[in-house]
Amino acid sequence: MIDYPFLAFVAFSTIAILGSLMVIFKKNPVASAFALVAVFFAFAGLYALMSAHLVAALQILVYTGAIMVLFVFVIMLLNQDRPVEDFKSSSGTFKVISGVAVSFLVFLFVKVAFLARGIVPAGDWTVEKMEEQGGNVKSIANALFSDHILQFELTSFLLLGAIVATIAIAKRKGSSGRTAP
Amino acid sequence: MEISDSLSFLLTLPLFAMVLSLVVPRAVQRGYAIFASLLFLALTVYESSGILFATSAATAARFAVEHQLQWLPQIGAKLSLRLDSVSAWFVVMNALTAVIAFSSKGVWYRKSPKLFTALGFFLLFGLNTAFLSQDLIVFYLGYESVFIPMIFMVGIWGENQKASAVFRFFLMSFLGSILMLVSVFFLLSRQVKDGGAVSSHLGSLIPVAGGLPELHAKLAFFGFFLAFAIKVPLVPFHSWLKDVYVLAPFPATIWMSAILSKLGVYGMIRFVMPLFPQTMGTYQGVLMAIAACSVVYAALLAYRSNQPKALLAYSSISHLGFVMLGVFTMKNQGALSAIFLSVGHTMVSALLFFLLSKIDERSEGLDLGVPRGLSQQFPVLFTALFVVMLASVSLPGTLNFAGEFLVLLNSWPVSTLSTVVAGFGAVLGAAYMLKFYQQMGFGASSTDPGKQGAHAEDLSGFELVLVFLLIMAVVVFGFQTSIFLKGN
Amino acid sequence: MTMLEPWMMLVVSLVIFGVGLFGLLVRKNLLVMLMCVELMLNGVNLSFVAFSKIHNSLDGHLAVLFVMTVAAAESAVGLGLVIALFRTLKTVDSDQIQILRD
Amino acid sequence: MIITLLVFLPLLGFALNAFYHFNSAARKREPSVWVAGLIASSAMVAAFVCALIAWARLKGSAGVGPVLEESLFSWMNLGALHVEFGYRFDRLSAAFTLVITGVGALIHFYSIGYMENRGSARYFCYLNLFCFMMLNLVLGSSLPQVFLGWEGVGLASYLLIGFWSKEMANIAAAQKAFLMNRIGDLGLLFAMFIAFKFAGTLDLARLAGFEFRPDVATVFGLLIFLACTGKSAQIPLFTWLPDAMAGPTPVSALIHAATMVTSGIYLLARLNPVISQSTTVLLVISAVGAATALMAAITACFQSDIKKVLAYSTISQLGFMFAACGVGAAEAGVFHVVTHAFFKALLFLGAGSVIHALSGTQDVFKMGGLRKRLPFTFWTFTAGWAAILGLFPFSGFFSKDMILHEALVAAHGNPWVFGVLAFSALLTAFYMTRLYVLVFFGESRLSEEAGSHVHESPLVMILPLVILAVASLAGGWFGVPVHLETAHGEGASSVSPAVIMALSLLIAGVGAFLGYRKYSGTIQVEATKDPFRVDEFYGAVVGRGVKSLASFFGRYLEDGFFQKILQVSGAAVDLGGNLFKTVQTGSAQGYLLMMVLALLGLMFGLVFGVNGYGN
Repeated sequence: MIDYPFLAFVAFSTIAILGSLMVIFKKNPVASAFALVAVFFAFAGLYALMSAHLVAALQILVYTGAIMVLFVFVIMLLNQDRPVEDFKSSSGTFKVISGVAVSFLVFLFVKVAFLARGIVPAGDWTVEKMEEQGGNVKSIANALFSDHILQFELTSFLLLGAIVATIAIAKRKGSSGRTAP
Repeated sequence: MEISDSLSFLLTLPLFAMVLSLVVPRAVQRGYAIFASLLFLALTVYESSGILFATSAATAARFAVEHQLQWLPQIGAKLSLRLDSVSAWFVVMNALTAVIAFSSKGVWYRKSPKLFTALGFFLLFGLNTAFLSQDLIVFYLGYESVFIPMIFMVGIWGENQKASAVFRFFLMSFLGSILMLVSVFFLLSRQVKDGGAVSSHLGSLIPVAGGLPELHAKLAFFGFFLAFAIKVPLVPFHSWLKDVYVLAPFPATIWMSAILSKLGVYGMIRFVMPLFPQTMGTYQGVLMAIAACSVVYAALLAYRSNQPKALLAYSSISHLGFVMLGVFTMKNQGALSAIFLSVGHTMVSALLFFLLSKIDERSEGLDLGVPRGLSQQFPVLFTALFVVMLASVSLPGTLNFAGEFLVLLNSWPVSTLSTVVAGFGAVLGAAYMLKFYQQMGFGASSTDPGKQGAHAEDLSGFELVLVFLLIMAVVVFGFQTSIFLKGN
Repeated sequence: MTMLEPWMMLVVSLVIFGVGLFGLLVRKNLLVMLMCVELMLNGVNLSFVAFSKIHNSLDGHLAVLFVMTVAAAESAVGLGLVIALFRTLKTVDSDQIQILRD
Repeated sequence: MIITLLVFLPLLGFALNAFYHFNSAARKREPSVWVAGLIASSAMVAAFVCALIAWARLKGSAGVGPVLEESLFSWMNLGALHVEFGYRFDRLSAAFTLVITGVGALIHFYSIGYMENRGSARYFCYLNLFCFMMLNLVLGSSLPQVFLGWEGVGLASYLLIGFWSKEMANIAAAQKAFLMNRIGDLGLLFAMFIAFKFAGTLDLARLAGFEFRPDVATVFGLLIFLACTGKSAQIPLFTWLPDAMAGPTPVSALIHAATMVTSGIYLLARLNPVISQSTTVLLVISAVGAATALMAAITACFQSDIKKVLAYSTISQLGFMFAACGVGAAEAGVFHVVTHAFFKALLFLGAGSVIHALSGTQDVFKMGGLRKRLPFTFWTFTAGWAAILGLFPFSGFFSKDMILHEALVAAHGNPWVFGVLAFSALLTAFYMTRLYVLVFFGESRLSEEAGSHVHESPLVMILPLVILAVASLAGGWFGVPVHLETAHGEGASSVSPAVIMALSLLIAGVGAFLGYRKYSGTIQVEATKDPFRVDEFYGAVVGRGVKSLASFFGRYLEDGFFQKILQVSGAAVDLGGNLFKTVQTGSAQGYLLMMVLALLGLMFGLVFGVNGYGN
């Protein structure tokens, strides 16, 4: 019997890791951006594998649909769609230290993750229970709009603030916004 | 003991007044500041009236109020406020100092008055936090928060060359307080090691400090001691003081000498004494010698100063030496006398700087080099100054005399030599205060009255009433000492 | 039964996080750096969901929703800043942007 | 409540005059001397009446050492310390109270005339304040209360010496008086601490009955005596008194002759039982008293300022009183206090009258021949002169004679003390006659200007002089019974009082004769000089010592050492700052790497359990 979920996991995680490496090593920001899109899709797959369907859907909607479009748009706007050699501009030592530090850090995180196993008491929101409650989306929505309603409302303020801030920052001084940059 | 949350008003009201001061128009800012601080003083006295006016120590203890709020459970910090016969005096003094400081020299209102008032109320808040808190972390926060308004006040409204003075002030005070924080954390870590619940409440730290090995106890003690010795300041740690006092605007100087220095006194009485009685006992001789040297050394330097603000700054160190002498007796009576004298010192030093600010408004430059004969021009102002000066040299019949007398009476059996040395400081005190007064008040009037312009009026109105009431308090409490001593 | 275990997801998430961090450290292009931040956030998201699965809890999912909101806001403001910076400094190289130093 | 009333009447006068002063100042009006003076004087007269009533009651009450006691409130209660604020009126206090209120009232009246054009309500304020404090001193029931009066009179003395505050010389004199007194006060303060430590009380009555350990009694006695030397201008703290003459003359009469300076005698007499416990203390007191009497008398012979002569004479007479206390005859000292108060106040007021008449001239070599032009002043001054010389039947005769007798025969009597005192008495007669002759006899040496409007003083000044002259004449007779009684009590002594009386009359006669011989003919102007130069010595040693100590501390410690520490710490901070500045590259990624490394360290600690937190 073929273990489809495992195969899917291997495939998605490979795409994600390779994609993320491409994000940081591609010289052209546009290439990076498209690699990132691939990573996002792979992530959506991973979420789906863990029965987190709502998150998977939002991953595609928000990240791929909104954020990445924004990125690509800005890249085009700033004429950055050409290769840059900036990876080479940091010194070798810096790169080596960074690499070693980061990989060590990741190793430690993994170790912590295993150390921390069993410390947090298990809840009762098993996949089966979620299905009983009307599915993943409904369970989350219930939690979101009852217990976490305050945080939810606060995020709306955050978004509003971000919108205002972005307009204020990106707007050209003295211009009414009609003239193209 | 009554559990009440009315105590938190002592913290929230200054904050409220601070916010409100940003809304109040500039023109009525001074009136607002004085009015609000008077109101706050009345409230503080009302809140602590049960303690202040109790006839015996036992009654006062019954009126003590404690109030707790959970704050940072992870490090065991609770917002634990306590108003008892120790803190009540300091809280009242704090409110009183604010009234005097806000009523002092009006020149600063020309430049950003709103900010000044707001800073003043923030100072009130920070000091009350420190004076009320039973929790060392919260105490530390209050203790440190006082820097912010102080540095702004000196920095914005101070005189020239204030940068290095502010820097020193910050450097030394911060050095001390950071060592104190380290000591607090050290005690907390001992708690963790001992496996008990982590709490920075004084009550739960006392057994921890008591169980420390000798060397550790000494180190922790020095962390606390240094912080408070710098704050008071005691003599080897005083070098930040003069320049800051001189360059700060008058209200800030009033605040520093009248109440900020009391933070050190309060910390020593409230925290160091119960936490490290043994270590303090070991070093008692040295501590008393330091206090006595503070008295004499600062008095000599005051005698040498020709700048009235510097002279009063040194005199403040000198008098606080007496207070610390009382604290270091490590006896209940000594500490009571020290609190008593602290109240006197708060009133008198605030009044001295206040009156000096009034003189400053009315004359060109303050220099003790030549006699100025101002007392004929401003008889009321100089009469007030004279009486306050007498209180400062602790003439019998004033609050300061009773305090100083009791301090020395209690320190005499503990360390006769230190007491004798400090006693000579009292003679020097008379010498420099007389010099201070005489050079400004006496001699042929050197300034042309016409030159003084609009400021050439004598003390009057609200200021006169304030000064008169305070002087009356200094005299009346000089005889009615039972309010402080409660038949102990 | 499948061989897929949630802790494998954790490893993937940490690797992605690490790659993102490394990129943030070594790349100089602000746009790429912002992308690296997104990578790191995604790595964290994945671990949230994985922990959620491990502990049978909904909190992880909720956290992911909030992180996504923050990420959206962050990238919007971040990109706005990049535009503004590009207008004034004509570059998106982080090494060139040191006007706050000294 | 008669005692409390008596003490607080001057305070009431003080308050009224203060109000009057500020009220006039606010209306930009000169306060009237008559209004202010009458307020102050009537307060004093009322206090004198109260004192007489209290004295009558005291006489009426039976028992040995009758006492009137009034307790007002509890002043200080802390631990074992209980200080009551109250008054106690016994024979000793009565003597002082009567002198203070009686002579005080006269001087208040006199001041109205003397200060006519120069005074203000302020002056009478201070004068009343002084009387209030002085009464607290002699009537207070505990040492702290005595201390209140003790420092309070010092304050009033300061204010009155420096009354003419435009002259910085006056202020300097006032300051000197205050500071020297403060040094003495320290003795009293420390004595209180010792008393509290060993006797556990500061109440005067209980303290007087306490038996101290011998060494403690010595230290206590010496500290008390130090306080007395300050207030009563004895060696070594006497140099302020001549300078104190800078104040208005009635002030010199009241404070620096009649009352304040005798408070040392009061304290010694009050604590006599304790003082007598140590022979060392008694020896020191009698030696210092006798030495002061001699030294001041010698100095007085070289003074040309009329007030300075009287000032040194006061110091000398105080020396007599101390010597009396020292030989164990405190009552003789107190007796002399009373008579001295009469005649020295009289002499000062007479001198004031002369100065007033000559519009401020104080140099005796610029006077002369005033006998005719100032007849009332002359005759009353004569009474004072006779009294201080000790001529029979003037009061000084009885008291001085008593002291001389006691010096020889009392329990701690000593022929040396007697000899020195007798010689001082001779000198007293000499310099007083010198003064008397120079001022009132011979040719007029007045300057043109001063001579042109010499006038006898107004009635308000003359009347007190006359009353005091009568008191100087009669005052001695009150003490006679006591005198004889003591003389008989010492029946074992080999020297009869009569011999001493004759001897002291002889001494006075010889002194007066010498003085008259030397100054009745042509006058050679003598420059003032201080043969002992103690004042200059203090200026050079103590004054300069304190100053140089201050500047040493200031220069080397405050501006040197502590500044250096600050500089070093500042430099250390700078160094640290520069060190860390190299890390602050400004590159965001550099900072980020540091964050990562720090995080790495933290994680490392967490995972591998540094400090035991990992498990």
